[in-house]
Amino acid sequence: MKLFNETKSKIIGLFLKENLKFTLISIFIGFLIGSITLAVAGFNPFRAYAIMFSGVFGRLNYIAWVIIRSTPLILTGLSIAFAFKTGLFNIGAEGQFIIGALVAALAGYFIQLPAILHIPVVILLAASAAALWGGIAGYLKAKFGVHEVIATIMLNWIALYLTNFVVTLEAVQRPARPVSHNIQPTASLMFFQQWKVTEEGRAWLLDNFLAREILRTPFNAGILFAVILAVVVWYILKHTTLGYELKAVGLNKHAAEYAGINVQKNIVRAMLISGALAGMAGAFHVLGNTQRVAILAAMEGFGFNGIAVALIGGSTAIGVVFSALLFGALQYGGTKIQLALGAPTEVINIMIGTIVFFIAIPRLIKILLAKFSKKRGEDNA
Amino acid sequence: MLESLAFIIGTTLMYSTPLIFTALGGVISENSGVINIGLEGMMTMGAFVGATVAYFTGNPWLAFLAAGLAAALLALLHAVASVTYSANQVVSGIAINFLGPGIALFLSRMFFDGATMTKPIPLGGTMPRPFHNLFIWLSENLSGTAGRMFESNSVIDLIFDQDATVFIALISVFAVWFVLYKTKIGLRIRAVGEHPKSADTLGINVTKIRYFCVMASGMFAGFGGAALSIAIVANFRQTLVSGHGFIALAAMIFGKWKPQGAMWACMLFGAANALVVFFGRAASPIQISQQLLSMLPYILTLIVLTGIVGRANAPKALGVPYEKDSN
Amino acid sequence: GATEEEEGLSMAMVTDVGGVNDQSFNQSAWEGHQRAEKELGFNVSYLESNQDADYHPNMETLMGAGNDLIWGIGFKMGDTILEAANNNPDQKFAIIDYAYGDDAPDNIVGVLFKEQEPSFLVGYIAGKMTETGKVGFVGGMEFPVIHRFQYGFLAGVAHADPSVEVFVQYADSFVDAAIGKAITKQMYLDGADIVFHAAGGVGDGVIAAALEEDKWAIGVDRDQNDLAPDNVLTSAMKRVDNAIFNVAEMLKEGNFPGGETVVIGLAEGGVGIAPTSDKHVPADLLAEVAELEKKIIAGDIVVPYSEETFEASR
Amino acid sequence: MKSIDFSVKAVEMKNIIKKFGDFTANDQINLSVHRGEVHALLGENGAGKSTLMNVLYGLYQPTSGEIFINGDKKDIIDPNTAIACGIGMVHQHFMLVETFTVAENIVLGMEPTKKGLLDMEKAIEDVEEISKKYGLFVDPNEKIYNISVGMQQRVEILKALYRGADILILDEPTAVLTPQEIKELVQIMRNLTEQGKTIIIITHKLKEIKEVADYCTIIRRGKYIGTVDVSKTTESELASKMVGREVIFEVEKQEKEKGKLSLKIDNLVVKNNRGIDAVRGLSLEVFEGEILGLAGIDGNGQSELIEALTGLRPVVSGKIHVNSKDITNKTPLAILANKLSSIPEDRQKRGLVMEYSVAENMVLENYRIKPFSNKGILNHEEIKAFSEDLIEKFDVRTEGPTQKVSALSGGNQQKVIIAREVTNDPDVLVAAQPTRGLDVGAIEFVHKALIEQRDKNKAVMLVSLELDEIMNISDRIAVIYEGVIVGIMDAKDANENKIGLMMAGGAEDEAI
Ligand SMILES: Nc1ncnc2c1ncn2[C@@H]1O[C@H](COP(=O)(O)OP(=O)(O)OP(=O)(O)O)[C@@H](O)[C@H]1O
Ligand SMILES: Nc1ncnc2c1ncn2[C@@H]1O[C@H](COP(=O)(O)OP(=O)(O)OP(=O)(O)O)[C@@H](O)[C@H]1O
Ligand SMILES: [Mg+2]
Ligand SMILES: [Mg+2]
Repeated sequence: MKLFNETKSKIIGLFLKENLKFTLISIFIGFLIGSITLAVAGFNPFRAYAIMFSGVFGRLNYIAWVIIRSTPLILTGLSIAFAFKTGLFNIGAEGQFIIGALVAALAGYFIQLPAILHIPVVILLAASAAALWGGIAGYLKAKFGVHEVIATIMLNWIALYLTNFVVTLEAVQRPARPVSHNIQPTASLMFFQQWKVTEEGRAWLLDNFLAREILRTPFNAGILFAVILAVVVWYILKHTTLGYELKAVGLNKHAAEYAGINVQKNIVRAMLISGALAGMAGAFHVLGNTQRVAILAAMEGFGFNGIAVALIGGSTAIGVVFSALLFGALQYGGTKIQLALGAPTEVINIMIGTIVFFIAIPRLIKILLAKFSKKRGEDNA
Repeated sequence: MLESLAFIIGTTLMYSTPLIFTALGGVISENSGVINIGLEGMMTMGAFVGATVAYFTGNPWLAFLAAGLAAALLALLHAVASVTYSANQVVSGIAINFLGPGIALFLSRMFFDGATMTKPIPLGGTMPRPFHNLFIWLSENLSGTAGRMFESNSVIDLIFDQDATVFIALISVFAVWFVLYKTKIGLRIRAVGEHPKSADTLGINVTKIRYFCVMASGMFAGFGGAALSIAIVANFRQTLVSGHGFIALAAMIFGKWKPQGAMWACMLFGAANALVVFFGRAASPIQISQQLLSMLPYILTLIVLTGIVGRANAPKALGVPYEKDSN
Repeated sequence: GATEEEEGLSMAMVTDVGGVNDQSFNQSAWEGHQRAEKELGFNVSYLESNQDADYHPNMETLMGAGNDLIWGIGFKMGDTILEAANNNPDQKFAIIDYAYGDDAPDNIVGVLFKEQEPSFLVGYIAGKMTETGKVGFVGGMEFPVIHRFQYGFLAGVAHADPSVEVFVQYADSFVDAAIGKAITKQMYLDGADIVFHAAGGVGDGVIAAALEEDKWAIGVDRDQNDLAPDNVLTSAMKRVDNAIFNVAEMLKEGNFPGGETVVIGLAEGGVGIAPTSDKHVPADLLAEVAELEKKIIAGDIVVPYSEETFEASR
Repeated sequence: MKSIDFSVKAVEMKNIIKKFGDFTANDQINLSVHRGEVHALLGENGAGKSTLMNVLYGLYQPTSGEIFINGDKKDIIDPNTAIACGIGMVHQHFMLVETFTVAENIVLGMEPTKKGLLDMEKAIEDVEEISKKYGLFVDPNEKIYNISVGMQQRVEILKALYRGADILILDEPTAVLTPQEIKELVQIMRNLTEQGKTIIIITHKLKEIKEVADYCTIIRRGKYIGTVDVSKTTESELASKMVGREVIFEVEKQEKEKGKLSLKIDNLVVKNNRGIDAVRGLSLEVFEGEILGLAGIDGNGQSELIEALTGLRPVVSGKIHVNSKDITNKTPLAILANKLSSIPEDRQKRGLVMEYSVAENMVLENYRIKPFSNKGILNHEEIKAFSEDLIEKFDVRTEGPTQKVSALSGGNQQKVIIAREVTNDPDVLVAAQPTRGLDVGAIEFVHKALIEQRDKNKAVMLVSLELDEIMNISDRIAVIYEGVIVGIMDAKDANENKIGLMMAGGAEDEAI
């Protein structure tokens, strides 16, 4: 109950915060620039946004899709935000995601256990492997002073090629397909995955419109885990000695060292946790959605998009959840304007870039606001 | 044997050239105290504009310059944010990485009937190879061994018959080194990166220098992109840059923020890739899985990094916005 | 537009991550749609995918838009389409480069190409035209589709001249053009004078190398002669447009081959060598190729498409 | 030998107002300085001295007011204009590029060039020439990070002179200098005025004002108080003008017997960052109930010694015992647990997490233990109550425990650290430069706190560059020179000359 009250007041506090105001204004400017871009390219921006809006909220299954899409972004966003809080720039969430997904696919396929055990075991294994992957960068930084930005960039590519190597192993690859075997149903997080394709399930769904709408998507339990993990991250940073130490190291490692905090250990710990979060993003993506991993021709961007998510979310746990949903909605809604208007989806990237850009410069927004309010004041006079 | 080595060297040069340009961009910006994580986005912009201008004009030099200019314009955004409005430079750089490809692909669709790739650059529109004809002439006109030295696929030919961009990149390394360490402006740039307030009290315009450096950084990243799209290949496509900008960023840090250091780091990476190609061929004495081999450049970089003792010396004021009216 | 209200059939496609104007098979697929629009009166549309995770929602979006037939362009969409087909028994689907075998639901059609057949033909040309007795093959990543190109090519070369050596190397990438260029240069250095690629963006590097070294390259998927008119000898083409048009036609005629796998080879006119081949390939050789084509169509020659079938054929 | 030219006002600032937002840092300040004069500017921390000088140097634009240089009205819009007016400034915080050489720093912004290229040879020649001319000897090729603070200051002065400055502003030039260096600086200032230069010096040290300045302008809370002829005033008069009340200089301190041995340092060897021995076989003992003052010129191994004591730097050889427990090469945490606490030299770097709240900083060393946390979960209520208590006890001026420390003034930041360390109830308290940059009031507070510890029978080791401070509050004084203790004496037997000589490496009985 106490926790609940604190959470509530925290959320209220958040909305009163200046930062949130700047974020909202940045988002507004993002849409503004997006509409200018669309108009220049000869598309009606109002129509485009209307289509995007109904493309996101118009049907239950659209909303389900946005949530499915946002789930991994919440976690990679959390991973990066967590690292930011501890003074590290984890460009490697992408690689940790890949490793988490790979291990989840392997453990989901090879291990035979009842669902109640299988799911936690798979998640744990995936999170641990990705934690180690992130931990390598942490260790290299702590021990050898290797910049985590370089180490994680390298580890991203190594993860990609490692996945491609493992997926092509005979035991792993589905015959003649560039993908791994599907995970066992016991490891799946998709809701009613088996049942919804049975005769009975189909029949039931035919009569239940709402359930049908949602269940025609790979709607899964990942979002629940993601939100729970967001709360856990918030709790760690706010209420535990671990979070206190990690933040102290991030904010001033010299003072932390002086106060008896082991800086090296905490750098490694931070990267382990950050890696675990990104790894779980990969795991939920596999367990909830794809059910397998594929040979990767290029990075898929879950980690890189997570950077933007973390930044838009102000590197706070709650902020990340909302910004991941925004991000997911923009990406999903963006495809709709292509279908309806033939407008290029790149406009979404331009919008996201603009939002992040303005989030970087609250000062300009402040100046703009001051001008705006002054002008209004003059008008009133 | 010697030819194999020459091939590896030649391939190293080819592969590392776009990286060298881009890493040099990083060196310039970061020596003035502005983190530039947006190199990837700037490079993409350069690659697209280079290919587009080359396609429409058939003039590689114009294309090369236009690529630098376009990326410098993109960098201007980064400069406005991080110099004038004291932005968090990492955040602003990330924004550039969304904006660069976003704008490039958007424009590509406008110019090329909705395609996210340009049409192939017509013959003569790509970067010339300055020694190509000379070597042919020499091999035809010199007799005996002397002539053979310049034959196609001779050691000299394999190493030196490269796109003009390769030589421009190497010259640029020297030029950037020279400017940074031998000229007045270079001294000032480094002073601004180390201690902007000190520079300011001596009447040096910190803002101007940082603007200059960030835009020069964009220009070089644009050159890097063009070195891919109008020299190594002859078109731009969505996936052309995919990650090169980040590798260049890593190389710049790896090279301890020095132009020559960045160059060596890029070459190390290029050489690792050349080795991958070399050992990946059927005739190779060692047979390793291609996927495992592909990891080599990245693993090698990590190993070399751990072997380098001591921390890299970033400019002291790197990432710290300079604000005049504060202590 | 006015056509929206017309009582025509609708057909739409989901591209893979290359985008609709990739000058490759996504584009070809879209051209097939456009032809269906023009000649058969279909309403057509497409959705592009930016990452693998887009396939499924894109599919849903097209279903929501009320299309009669939805195409997935590329084998990567195989599972997505199967799932969608199972969940929506009334919706018709088709997919390029993927087969479901016997237990495919009957609202789904898989379209496979015999890439090995045009590869065989260009391999034959390469085997005949090489002056050094060495040719090369650059693959993107080790996918079954790419294997079909590879082994068809190997067989073609061997058919022309068993003594010709073929260098095979994979780039382990579909994007890194610089690697493609380096591999190709290496092959030329090792004595090859003709290099065939099936490597997406990596192929840009292959053709750039041919241009620079003034050697031959062989294009893939579409006629790539425009990329280097004097150096692209021929191309192994895959007429995705024809395949799509054919299936659309069947749909219109009410013979939608649901539950089946349509395999398109030379016989069906879905693959072949590039029309510009006559620019560089001597006419008599082209005549031989035409003969071979006939034999393949007749089943006299069965082109191998994998390591096992290739070994068996030797 | 005074060379003041009363006919020319080198600097005249009239009614200067400088506002930062709503805050008025300078409120109608007047300053007038004759040519050839040494003019002191006196005021408490935050009085607005640096601000006024930054206005004069063109770094800040005044909100209103006028500036005349040599009688002409000038609009000093930036440092370039100031330089053109012949003004040079040595800033309170040195403005040197550490990785550059002395010569590079001096010529920066006015570099000699040859054919457009940097002409470093010429630069070195120029530097040698002016350094000879003004008797300010430096090695032009040495990197800044390799030279002493005193040297760095010479570089700063040379920077101004190189630009042809006739009016030199020195902002707290002696705060970081040793007595010897201060003497040299005074000599340098005399040389400069003899050559017709005008000097404005900011300092908190009344003795120095008496020694070098001709006139002194006093500022209090941004307001102009007055200008006095230094030769006609006393130190205590200056002090009371500055703070607006009487100031007691002597610290009250009862005689006290020292107790048993508490901190024992034995033959300690510690390397510095460059791998060179900085502490070279140092032995020292500190007893319960005493303050041991460690005097010494900056850079003689004090920092390395403190870092070794607190576990931040490895000990190469030798032993450290606290209450006969060996703490050599233990982790900082273990050392804290063994009841050695310290007030760090650099409060913002080591002492505080600036982005943390006052409360969070108060428990920086104790957050792991009950009642502040339990099984890894923080108890925010306890932390808050604890820090409210300390805020009150130590009179920390803050809005409350949740305010960020970065918003506190320097003196109050220092109080947070002292409150925390003292509350640790250590047996040994190492205080490094605890009053650096603080004003008189804050210094008084810190000194009282240290003496209170001593009276509670704790062992206190005070490391300071301020000789006055050491002599004022220590019971015993040790002098460190090049990493070893070169002399120990009772405070009663100490005098400034004796210690000063030892600090400079001269033996006790030899006079040079
Ligand atoms: N040159 C750079 N390019 C891109 N990002 C950078 C660069 N330098 C630093 N960063 C990022 O900014 C953050 C701060 O870097 P910084 O170098 O201050 O940390 P650090 O390496 O812990 O410091 P130190 O060198 O004192 O150990 C890091 O998280 C890093 O990832
Ligand atoms: N850039 C600034 N923005 C806002 N306030 C400032 C700024 N610079 C100085 N101040 C405030 O103006 C007041 C005067 O500062 P100043 O640095 O001039 O003091 P000072 O007399 O030099 O003190 P000290 O002896 O500590 O150096 C202080 O309260 C300070 O906090
Ligand atoms: Mg001050
Ligand atoms: Mg001051």
